[in-house]
Amino acid sequence: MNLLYFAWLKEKTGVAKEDLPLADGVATVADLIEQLTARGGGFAEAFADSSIVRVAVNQEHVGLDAKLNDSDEVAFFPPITGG
Amino acid sequence: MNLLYFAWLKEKTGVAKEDLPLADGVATVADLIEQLTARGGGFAEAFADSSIVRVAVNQEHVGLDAKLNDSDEVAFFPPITGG
Amino acid sequence: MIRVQEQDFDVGEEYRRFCAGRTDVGGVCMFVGLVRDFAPIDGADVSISAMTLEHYPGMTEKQLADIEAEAQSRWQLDDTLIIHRYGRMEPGDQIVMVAVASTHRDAAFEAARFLMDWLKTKAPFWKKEETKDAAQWVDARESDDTAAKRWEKK
Amino acid sequence: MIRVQEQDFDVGEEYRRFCAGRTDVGGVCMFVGLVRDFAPIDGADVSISAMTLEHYPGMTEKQLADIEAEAQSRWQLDDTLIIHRYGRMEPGDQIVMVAVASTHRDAAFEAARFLMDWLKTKAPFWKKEETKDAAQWVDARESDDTAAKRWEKK
Repeated sequence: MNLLYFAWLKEKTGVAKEDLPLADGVATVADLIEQLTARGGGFAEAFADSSIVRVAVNQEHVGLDAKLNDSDEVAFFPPITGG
Repeated sequence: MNLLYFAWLKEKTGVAKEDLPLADGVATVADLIEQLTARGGGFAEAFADSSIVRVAVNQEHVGLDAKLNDSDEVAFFPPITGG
Repeated sequence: MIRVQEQDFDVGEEYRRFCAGRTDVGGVCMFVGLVRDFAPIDGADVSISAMTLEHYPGMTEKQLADIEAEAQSRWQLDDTLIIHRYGRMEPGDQIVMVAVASTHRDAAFEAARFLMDWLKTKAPFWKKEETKDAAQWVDARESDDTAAKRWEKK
Repeated sequence: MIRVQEQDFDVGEEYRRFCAGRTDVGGVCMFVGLVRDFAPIDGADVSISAMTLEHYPGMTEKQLADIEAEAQSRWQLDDTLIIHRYGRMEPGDQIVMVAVASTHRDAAFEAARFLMDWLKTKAPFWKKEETKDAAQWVDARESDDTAAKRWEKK
């Protein structure tokens, strides 16, 4: 998968972009967030309150229960504050 | 009074503007319309259907029961179709 | 600010002047009304070659100023602008422009719509449309009355 | 038409091109969002010196195109335009412009408001505001969520 981080999720994780193969046992966005949180440090901090984390898979807004494929582009970002 | 006619009321009466002293027995806009209708011809035609005639006294929209003074500016026009 | 004039106006220039030097405005909502090359006449769309707007000088300015004041009393606005033309115009020509600046976009949108709805039923303008064959005064549209009624205070 | 760009845009020029050669449009509703020199931070208005809009290239264009298509499916529109900037901007700068042309003014007003409400909650932009002392990410506003909910289909 291609993972992307924006705004304060990018600042907290210190990562804008990374390649991560879909791991065994990671079926949904929620599973992936659990896996990333387990890294600790900035990742644990970024995902500490998942109620303020938004997710897009292949550039569409999705919920935490969305299913993942190894070819997906998965983006993490705060609630939108544009315009 | 200073009477003004606009749009098709001007065309039917053939008058854009006239001075008319307030006559005895003319207390309201409805009385004035009756007086003007009695002239016959284009005036009778212009006021034949008072439901499509709008009136302003001193540049404010009023109803047929509005009271008149000899110093008033009274305008007759169709429903507004601007903008 | 209100303006009633025969000559055309430049929307970009009006917008530029409207915002000039301001850094407190969150949003500007504008509406520009244009002459269409068709109009419903007796139920069918008919091709229009031109139209003429007659108005009541004096009362027009008074009514537009009243409408502007009413909008400013109903919403928190930074500034408002109404420009309305009269005279003969052709398809594609600009007839009217309203602009509203506000801290909040909801107020800007609502006040601009209110200005248009009210001026359509209160500002003394009458439209005469020219078709290939004839010129005729336009009947008032029920939809304009309905639109204006939206803003009646309960 | 949608455009996502770093550079500023000229509202007058955009409007001119948007209407050029058209004689079938009854009205154009436009909204321009601007950078304000103040913002509510922790409940009090704080002076803002600049802000930076980060975005998600690719997804932004996709979401804006979807929002535009949704507006065109909900109302009878002649044309629509969305321009959204990203990058660093100062008070008074233009951030976003939407324009909607329609035969009917109600459709133009509603669709323009819909475009703004939806892009505020669906187009992936994040605002970082700079005050005298610090820069901080802006929290999402509940009022924007409420505004977007207006357009949910029953």
